[in-house]
Amino acid sequence: MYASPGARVVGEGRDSYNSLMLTPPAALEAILFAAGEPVEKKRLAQMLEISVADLSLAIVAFEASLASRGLALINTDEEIELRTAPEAAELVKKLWESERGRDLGKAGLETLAVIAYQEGATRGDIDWVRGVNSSASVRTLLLRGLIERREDPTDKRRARYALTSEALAHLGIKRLTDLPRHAELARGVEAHVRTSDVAATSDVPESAV
Amino acid sequence: MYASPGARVVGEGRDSYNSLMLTPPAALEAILFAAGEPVEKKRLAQMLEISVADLSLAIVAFEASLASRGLALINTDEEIELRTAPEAAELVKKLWESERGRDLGKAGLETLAVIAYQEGATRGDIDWVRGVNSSASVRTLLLRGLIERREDPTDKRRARYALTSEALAHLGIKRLTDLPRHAELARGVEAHVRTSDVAATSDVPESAV
Amino acid sequence: MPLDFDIKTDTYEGPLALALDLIEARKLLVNDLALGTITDDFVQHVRGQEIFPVEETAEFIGIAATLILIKSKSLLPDLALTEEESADVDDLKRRLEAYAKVREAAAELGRIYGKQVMYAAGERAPEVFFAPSKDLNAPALAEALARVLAAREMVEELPEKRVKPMVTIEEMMDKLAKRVQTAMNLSFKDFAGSHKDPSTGLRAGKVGIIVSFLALLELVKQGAVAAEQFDPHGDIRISHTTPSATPHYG
Repeated sequence: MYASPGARVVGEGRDSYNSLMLTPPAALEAILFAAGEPVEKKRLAQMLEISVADLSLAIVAFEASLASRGLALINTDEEIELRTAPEAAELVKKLWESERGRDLGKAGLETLAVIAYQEGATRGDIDWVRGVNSSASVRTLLLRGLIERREDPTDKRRARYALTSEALAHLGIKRLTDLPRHAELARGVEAHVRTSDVAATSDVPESAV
Repeated sequence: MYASPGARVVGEGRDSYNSLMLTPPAALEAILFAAGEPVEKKRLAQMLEISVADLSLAIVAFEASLASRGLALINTDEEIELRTAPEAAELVKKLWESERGRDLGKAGLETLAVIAYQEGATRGDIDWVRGVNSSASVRTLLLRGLIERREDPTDKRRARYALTSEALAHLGIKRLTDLPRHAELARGVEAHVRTSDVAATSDVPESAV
Repeated sequence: MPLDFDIKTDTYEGPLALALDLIEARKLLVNDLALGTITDDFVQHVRGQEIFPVEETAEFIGIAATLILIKSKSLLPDLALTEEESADVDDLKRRLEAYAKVREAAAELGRIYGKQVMYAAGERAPEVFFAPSKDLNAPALAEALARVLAAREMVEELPEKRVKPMVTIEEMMDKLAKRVQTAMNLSFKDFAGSHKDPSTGLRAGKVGIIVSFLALLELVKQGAVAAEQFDPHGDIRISHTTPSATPHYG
């Protein structure tokens, strides 16, 4: 199941963590289970004392080992998180009697859709394509932890938005590319939004949202 | 790895949980993962809609599937619980140490600041003032002993947060009012929190965005 | 005039949603023909809206103006659009196409959201032990809070700043009707030129002309005035059809 990169055992020949006989995927599993929240890939590589490239291989192997099991890995560009598999949703729901309100509403879904299918959308992009001021929707999505703000590397005053691991978990998908009709809709949304960069509207300073 | 008892699929041929294709061991894994505590076998059998005898078989199969992985099953007469494997103990310790040795960062400091200047802030207050979901930050601050949860005297289901005495000592102050610009900043937070009572979010089910 | 399509006026979040609903109700694709077709209903809606969210008014009127431009062009093929106007038309088409995709995407998300939630690991009562950090001190706390509060102030102040005086279609209708009553013959160019820039926040000159044109179209439709264009590039002449009657509008 787990091929060459994992054949080396984590901590092998070192005292690092007690020369334990855990393969990198097993080590990943333990850490993610214990953390109970998304963990940065960078940090994982450090903890496992492996390169980022080896970590990627370990992630692939770990994910493969999760097939037909009760757990699944959510993979964003920076973090991974262990969650219950989407197929287990009905079952796990029984653990908690009361369920959180989960209706996002039309405006919330549209705003989430722009950010989901056009990674790194700005407030200007969202307003431009929806034709309305989206600050209230963006704020609610932030409050619910479904999106997060990231600094634009080229312009620090501009915020770009991205889906969180929590959002993917609520959508029951493991990564953005698993979104329904991903390639097609991303192309439709993105091509148009991108060309709008110059015309981008919204006189609202992004930092304020 | 997984033998006959698991070959039957949980919920097969029934509408019980959406006829999802989870084997009993996989279903066990998801439930135990999400529960985070020991779960009674009786209850598990009910949830999976299988007999106690079938559950025992599923447990055996699940346990076998955990060999050489990062998790382990703790099996008592009445309950079972999923934990990290003993071999991962050092690694998990390392995770917690690195977690506790980290800087609080922007999110952590902001969350702690709201609680410091607004004693007895709720999760909703914190989220509202910061404009983002603060659950991860609150969790970290609790874990690091910087804040503690107190019961709201008027509403027992609502948690209110306050700085611990250790946190005050670390900040070098005897009481909260000794914080820099206390009166001014406390007034500032309060003004925002006051207006947010109706709209307060987080643990309250939100109707729509 | 009743709307041809059942549109609930209070459900509109914005002008693009309205325009797209009107197009989709007619099972059309986003193109000049479709946009020309929905112009009347769109304008009708804008006029029928009594309470407008102030900050969306500019967007509604702006898009109404572009739609009227498209319709005008279809009625008067010789109407030459300026570069800026063509850009507005293209921009509107691109936005509508993109928004159509966004709505499809939103429908897809709505279909799966919350249906198969992947639950997080259960909260284990953690071992709490005191672990402060290097970046934690009293001044850093004060600074963090001041930053948060400053950001909140900005958010809360913003809406007021967006309120701008607007030219309304009704105002233009009134003005045009009065001019028609006092002067039997009036050139469209004269009228549009006499329209003083009401600082709309949009490009007032263009908006003035278009709104005038719209008002003219409306009056023509109601039979209150007759409009003639004698040569392709010439002025549109406006005259009263029934001098004795008071035009009915609005």
